Amino acid sequence: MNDIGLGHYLTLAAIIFTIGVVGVFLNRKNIIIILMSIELILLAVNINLVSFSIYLQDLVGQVFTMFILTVAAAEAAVGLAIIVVYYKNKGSIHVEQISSLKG
Amino acid sequence: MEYAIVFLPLVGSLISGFFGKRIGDKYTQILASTLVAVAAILSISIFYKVLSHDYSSNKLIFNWISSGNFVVNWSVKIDSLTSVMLVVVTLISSIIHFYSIGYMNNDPHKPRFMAYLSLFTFAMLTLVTADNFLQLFFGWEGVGLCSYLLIGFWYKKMSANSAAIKAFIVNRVGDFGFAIGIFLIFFYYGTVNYSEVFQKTPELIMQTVNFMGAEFNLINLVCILLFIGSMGKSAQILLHTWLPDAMEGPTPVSALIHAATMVTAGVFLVVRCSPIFEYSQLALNIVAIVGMATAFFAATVALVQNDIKKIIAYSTCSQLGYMFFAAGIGAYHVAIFHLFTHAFFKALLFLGAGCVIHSFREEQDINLMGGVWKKIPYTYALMIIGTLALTGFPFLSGFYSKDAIIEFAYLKGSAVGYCAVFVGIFTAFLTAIYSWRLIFKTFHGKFNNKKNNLSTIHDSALIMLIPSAILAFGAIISGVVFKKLFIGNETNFWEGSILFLEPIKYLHPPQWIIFMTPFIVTATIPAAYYLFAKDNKILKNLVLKNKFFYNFLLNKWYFDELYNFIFVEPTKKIGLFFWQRGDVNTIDKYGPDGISRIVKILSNKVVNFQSGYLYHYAFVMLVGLSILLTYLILY
Amino acid sequence: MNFPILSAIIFIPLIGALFIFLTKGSQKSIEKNSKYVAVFSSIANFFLSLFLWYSFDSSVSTFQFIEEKNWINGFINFKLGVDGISILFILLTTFIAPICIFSGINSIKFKIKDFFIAILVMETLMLGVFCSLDLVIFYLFFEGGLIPMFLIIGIWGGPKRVYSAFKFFLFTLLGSVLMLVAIISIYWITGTTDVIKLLNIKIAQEYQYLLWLAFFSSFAVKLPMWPFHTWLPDAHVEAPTAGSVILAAILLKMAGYGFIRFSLGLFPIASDYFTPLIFTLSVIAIIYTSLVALMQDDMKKLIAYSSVAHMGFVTIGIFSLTKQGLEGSIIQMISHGLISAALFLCVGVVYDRYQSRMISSYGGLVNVMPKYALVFMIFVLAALGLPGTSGFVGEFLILVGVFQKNILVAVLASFGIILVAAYMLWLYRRVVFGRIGSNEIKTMLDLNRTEIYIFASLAFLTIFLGIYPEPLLNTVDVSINNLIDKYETDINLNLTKTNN
Amino acid sequence: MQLISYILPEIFLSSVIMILLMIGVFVKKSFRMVNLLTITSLLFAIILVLNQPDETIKIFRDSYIIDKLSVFMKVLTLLFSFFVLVVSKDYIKNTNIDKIEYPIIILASTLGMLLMISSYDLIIFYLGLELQSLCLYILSSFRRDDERSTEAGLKYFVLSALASGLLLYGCSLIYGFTGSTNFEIISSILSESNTGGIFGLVFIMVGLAFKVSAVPFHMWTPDVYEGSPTSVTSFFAMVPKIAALSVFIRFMYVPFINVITQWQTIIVFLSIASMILGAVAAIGQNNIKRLLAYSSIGHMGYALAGIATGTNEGIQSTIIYLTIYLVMNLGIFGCIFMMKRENVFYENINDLSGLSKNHPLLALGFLVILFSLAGIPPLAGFFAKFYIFMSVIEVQMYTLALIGLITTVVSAFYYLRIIKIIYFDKPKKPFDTNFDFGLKLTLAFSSILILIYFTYPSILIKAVSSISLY
Amino acid sequence: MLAHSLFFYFFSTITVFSAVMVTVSRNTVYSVFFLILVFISVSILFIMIGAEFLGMIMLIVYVGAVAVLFLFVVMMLNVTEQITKRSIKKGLINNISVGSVVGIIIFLELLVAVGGWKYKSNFAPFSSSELDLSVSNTHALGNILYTDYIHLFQISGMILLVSMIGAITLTFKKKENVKRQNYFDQIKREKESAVSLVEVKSGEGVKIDE
Repeated sequence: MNDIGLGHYLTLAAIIFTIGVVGVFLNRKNIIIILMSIELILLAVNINLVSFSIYLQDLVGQVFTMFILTVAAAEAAVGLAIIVVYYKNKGSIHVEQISSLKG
Repeated sequence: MEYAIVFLPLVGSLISGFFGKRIGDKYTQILASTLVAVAAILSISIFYKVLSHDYSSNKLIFNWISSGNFVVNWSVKIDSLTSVMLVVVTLISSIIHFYSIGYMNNDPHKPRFMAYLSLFTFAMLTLVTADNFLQLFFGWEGVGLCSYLLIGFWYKKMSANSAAIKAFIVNRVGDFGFAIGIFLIFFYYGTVNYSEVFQKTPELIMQTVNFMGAEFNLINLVCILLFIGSMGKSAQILLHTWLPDAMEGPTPVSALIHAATMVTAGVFLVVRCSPIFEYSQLALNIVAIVGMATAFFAATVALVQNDIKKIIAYSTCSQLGYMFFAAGIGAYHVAIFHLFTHAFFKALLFLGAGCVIHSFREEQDINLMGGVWKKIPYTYALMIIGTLALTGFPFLSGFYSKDAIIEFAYLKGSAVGYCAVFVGIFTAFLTAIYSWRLIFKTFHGKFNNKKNNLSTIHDSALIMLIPSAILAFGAIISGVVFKKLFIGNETNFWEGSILFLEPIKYLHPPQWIIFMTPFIVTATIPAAYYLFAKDNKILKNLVLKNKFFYNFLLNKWYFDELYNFIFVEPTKKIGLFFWQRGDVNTIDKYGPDGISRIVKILSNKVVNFQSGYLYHYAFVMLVGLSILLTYLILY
Repeated sequence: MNFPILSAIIFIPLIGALFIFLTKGSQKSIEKNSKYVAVFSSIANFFLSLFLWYSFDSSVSTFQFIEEKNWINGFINFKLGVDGISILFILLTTFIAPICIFSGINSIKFKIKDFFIAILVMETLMLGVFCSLDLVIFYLFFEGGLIPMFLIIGIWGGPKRVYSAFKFFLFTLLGSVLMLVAIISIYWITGTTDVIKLLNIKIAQEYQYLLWLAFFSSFAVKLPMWPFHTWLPDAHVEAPTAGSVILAAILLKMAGYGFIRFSLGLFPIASDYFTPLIFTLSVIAIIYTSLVALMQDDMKKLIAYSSVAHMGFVTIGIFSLTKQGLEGSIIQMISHGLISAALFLCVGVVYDRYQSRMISSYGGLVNVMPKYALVFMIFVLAALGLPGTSGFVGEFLILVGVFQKNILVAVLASFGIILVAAYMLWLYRRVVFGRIGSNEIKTMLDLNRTEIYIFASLAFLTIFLGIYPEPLLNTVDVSINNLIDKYETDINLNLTKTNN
Repeated sequence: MQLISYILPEIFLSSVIMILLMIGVFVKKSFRMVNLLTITSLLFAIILVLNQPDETIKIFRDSYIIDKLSVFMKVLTLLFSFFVLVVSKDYIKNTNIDKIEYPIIILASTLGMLLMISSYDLIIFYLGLELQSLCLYILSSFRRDDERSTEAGLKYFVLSALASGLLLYGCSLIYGFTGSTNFEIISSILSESNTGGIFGLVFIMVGLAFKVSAVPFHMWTPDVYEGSPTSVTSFFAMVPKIAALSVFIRFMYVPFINVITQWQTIIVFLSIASMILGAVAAIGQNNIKRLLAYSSIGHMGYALAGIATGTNEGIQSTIIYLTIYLVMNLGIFGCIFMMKRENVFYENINDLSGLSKNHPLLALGFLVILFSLAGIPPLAGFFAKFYIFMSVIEVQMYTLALIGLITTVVSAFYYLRIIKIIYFDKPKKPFDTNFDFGLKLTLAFSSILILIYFTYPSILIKAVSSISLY
Repeated sequence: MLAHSLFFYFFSTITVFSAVMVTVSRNTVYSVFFLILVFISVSILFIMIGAEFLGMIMLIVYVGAVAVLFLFVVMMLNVTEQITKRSIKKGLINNISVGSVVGIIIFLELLVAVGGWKYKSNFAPFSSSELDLSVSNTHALGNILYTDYIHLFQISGMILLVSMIGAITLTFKKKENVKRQNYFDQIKREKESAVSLVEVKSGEGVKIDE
């Protein structure tokens, strides 16, 4: 309890990861929430990497995190752009209405 | 010369078959008949050569099949038995060829008919000249084919076609046994050539064979199987049903194939195989018993039939029975003798019947004839001669051969032999009754025909009468002339072709046996005249009182119905069952169609699974992930 | 001789097809030119194969005219060669192909160019099957045949052609994929797929059973054996005449050939072990399908079922492993190739004229088509194994052979002969005899010149081989001896091994 | 400078991207020019790749590798990007997506794939992956006025982001439990008792499986294939698979080779599931692109089977399979690009009805390619499967081989169905015939290649026989 | 140590709570805010364990850019209020409980992985770039980022470029009917071309803008 070690951070990451994952498929609201869930997943990864990096006394993890941050930002931009475009076409970004392609 | 005998008919057949239209009906007929006639003359000369010089030969044409030690040749084998058969076949055939020129006068397909007849002759000749079982089988099936073709000659008649098929298939049943017999012979003898088989037979007497789960003596089994083949071809009881139906064919065909030649092939086979049969008492007994049963059965049925040709057909059947039981009691030469005489008088009867039918313009029911003997005297005379010969009226041919059979049966001294004597005499009696019934109903009494006017009925053309007359001549004298040669006491004519294991006893049976048959036969004539021509009330009463019995006979002991019930219908039903339940509803339903249905259902499921919802997709991915993780943890 | 005669035989039709493919011009001239090319290339090929036969040395049991090229680097060679067994099938194929083409000229009404291409490609593939001396090459050709056949059934077929084509394709494909597994396994077990080498290698017993079954699955479907036969009637019924002819005459023989060459040659112990299975299935096939054939109301279906029964004879003959049985099987296959081809052509003749295959729509054809009636009769009789036709020689030899191995099987199989007679004659009666069924039939024309030539050649061969089958028997004799010798030594070796 | 020459193709492509961007912005109506330049630069890049030294080289502190595998795969990637651009020229013009960004993004995505293929380190792998994924998101929703296209983009984006999230999580675990991101070091440290590392392996495999669309991570495939513009679909169906598979191979055979028992079963599972689903689900489809999506799932199942063997032969067979698959897909998409009537593209299977009557050559092309896809000898598709099964049976995975072969039969069904529609059904209105020369040539090239491959099948074997990682 | 624990638990509780709220809150704007809260607390945790550069970057990039972008889009699309009515669609996954079960399973499996760490005895990590404790975290990162990892840096630049191109291509719409100023044209204009005389026929207009 007292000794906050790597395990705690990893557990935290796992929790956030799980929330993100569950958020992706249990969410019935709009698609932006799903995007945010994905950001949560990436965040969990980042927590993992950083804590490993600190624990291992190795900078690579942090470098990795850097790039993940960059990519996440880029991804968010593109993702939101797609959502906007979709919204223009469909007039809704409600998850339960995105199903014209199926079968 | 031997080649010429065998192949001239084939040439005739091919020419008339393929070029008949071009040559013209008339020339075709003449050509075909001439070729067969030449063959007949040549065979008589061969016969003479055999008679005078003990000529025998085996000419190899070429190798037919050689597969390992299974070697079969095409060959022409001449010995005494063959020479007799050659004469019978070619002579009767050529006579009937000529007769058909007249009989088929109004038919549009004369060349075809001639082609079939000649082809048949060819097949029959290959049958009798074979030196091995396979060539025999070739001829055997060949004659079957021609019989099929000729029975169905009038293809527009559905009944004719059915009869043809029936003939072929019933024969096939017999051939089935025959073929298995050949397999068995090859299996144990390693060859199918007569000479080698016959030579080896004594060594294999004790050989047993496991056949269909039971132990048999090889020789017995072989003989029985071969005899099954004979039964089919010679219309013995159980496999006889095709013969009466075969009367759907033109009458010359009935005369040639279903009286004189083809049906006797069975007898020929048994006689030819005497070197095997002699070692199998069991088989011989079976032959005799079947022969007797047939003789009796056919005669009873013939008593009540109304179709002129069918009566003669049953009579043929019955006479074949005689031949078989003759062979069965070991009197092969007598069987052949009866075969020989029978060929003449039975062909004569058929040709006569043909003339009658011709005169009545295709009427065959004897109830619808009558009172015409003055109108067609020549035909009448021919029929009388034939009938006398058939019934065994003294000094005509039938008398010698049939009596000889009964005598030999008696001399055999066994139970079967005595039984045969009784059956022989009784059947002779029945034969006389139905034969005379036919004569009297056809020629005497009142004129009953509605279709034709009495005044229009006249004798047939000379081209039909002359051949018949030749046969009549044969029917009268063949017995007297050849008695000595064929069954005479000192004859050694058959040496080399028929084997008698124990030499025949040339004793004389008691006088009463010798005189009994002619007496009965002669006595029947007036009785029959009274019953059938003068006063038919007694007969009607008799029929009325024994309705069941009458119907039983009229329906030929219900054999056809029985077979239909046991074989034909179930076969069709099973076929339908296999097709509908087996192929369509089981194999296809659960096989290819079933699988494709399952795949389609599966496909629909999978496609529905692809719902289009994002969260759904993500869920599937994560479930996949957790499955993999769980697997690894548990692993 | 350095001239690659086998490659030439295999690829001449393909080259012909290529020519046809490249013909340009008006519709009419295309049709005409492609007709000439097709006829010419197929007939030339036939003569070339006759020459092959002529130069073939039938006194030697080894493979001849061997050609070998490096194919798949390192492990598979493109190897061709013939022995006495395969050469007969090559002859049959090159003989039937022109007949199909002639029949196509008569009856194919549209896309005739494509039709010739399909037939010629088919010929190439079939010849490849019989020539190849490498399992992979064999498989390649064996399976490749599905494509043109699928198209032939599907494009030029009858109303239910789609179902039939699919069934044919998928059924046979399913059967043969297992063979592919087996072939690859053989490669890994023995290190080669070269048939000649494999024939001299003894594959371990424990592998043999499974491998045998895998090969069996392919051949049993293709042959077809009961209960894998249901694709055949459908395929036959819907296929155009030429398609049925190829199917019946050659395609089915590929399986029989496969049994002889591979099942027996490579897996003697397993073949011995599974002989009862083959016998059982074949006997069922003979009797069952004969009974089914009896009740058919469709001519082609009836003949198709009869093919199944006839091929049942072939399999029991092959697995009787006696000289007579094997030679009989080969003759039976050749003769069935001729006879069933002719029978399907017979059906095709009336189908072209009346557009119906139902037996009930015909009747009394003999009145208007006497030549046809004669021809049909000849082949009906040949089909029911009348002595004097090639059908008899084959069947009889097979039965003689089987009788030495298993009497019961021989007897039951002979029983089939009765049924064959029944349904074939009944068919003939209903179609040809009797009164003319309808007015359309009255106007039907008899055989034309091409048809007469086709039938005459088939009939001549059928009867000639029935009377003098020696040419065939001489050709296969040594090869069969060799096969049996090898088989028996293998079996005996195995027996002694197990006894010890 | 030595270093630069090793990554010359990548540098070249990056600069081309920038230059083209400039050209595109400053020159008006420059689409044709940009497109042409893209195409030529792809060809040039192939030359550069081929020009690389014939040995294994690791640069950037061993994080970037140039070896036989990478060269072969890069050539394939560039070649098929080139072909995709060539065949889709007409389509792009006709559907009004002829913006300069289109070829540039394709180029960028190709660059990403090159990076993936050569990556020898988790970070660079991830960046390459993201580079190409981002491009693919954009491409799939490139018809931004089309609801289906944008929906496809959306779906692909969300699922792909999720997948890369999972993959990253795996990377982080691997990093944490081995202490490095370098493949070789991972390989030397990772062992079977390293639970975390093995979990990381699973997560990474999930991400990769998503990229090659293996079941059950395939769900995006049909929708995206159907919704995206056909030109993009053709890109999707071919190019990313090359990179994904080569990375798959690299991952399995370099860092994870010591835990082969763990991943082998997983790949077998993925492979079998993909083969079955690919075979079964395509049966009821009417949209040819959707059908091809399922078909590609099935094909990836076979390709994975090669990897599952864990032998060099397995890798080689997978690569051969991939190559032949690409040629076939190129052909089939070439055909689809010809399904055009009055400048409107059709993608329903029923539109092909009776094609053989109006366009015999096109129909023949379809025929050859479809039979080849079904794996019927003697077409190239058969050899692809043959090599796979050779290697699978070599390691005695009979179940895998059997299931693979049986699904071949099932999947033959839907290929046959298309052939049936083309050849057996009644003809409809004819299609246009004014096609681009490049399209025709490509189609002819691929169908002839498929058709005559059997005459010299060693060619691919020779090309890949030097590839070995094990 | 205690402070470390306290801070860890405090912020991680906030993180988890906010993360849950991101997904469950009804108002999307709130979700974004909770997301920001998550980022802030995580960046505090980062700083706490010594990765201060990343912590700060996270604040800047995520809170400053990404979250604002989210907020912007949410506002733009006007999707703040959620349709609250429960989905009536049937199906296994719509059931929250099933979803949660899967979620829990995944979580537990992750914990197994975490647990795997504990049982690793004397783990000697391979380190390619060990932390140099003498320099600050930012310094150390900077040291390697532009040397050893320059290629990655370039690639990430490419990624950003692509995302930029992508975002523009997808969303940027050239308005056709709006007149725009074109500086180059304006500057390029020559005197001669400034005015042109056009003869206008009566009854017909003149096209001004070419």
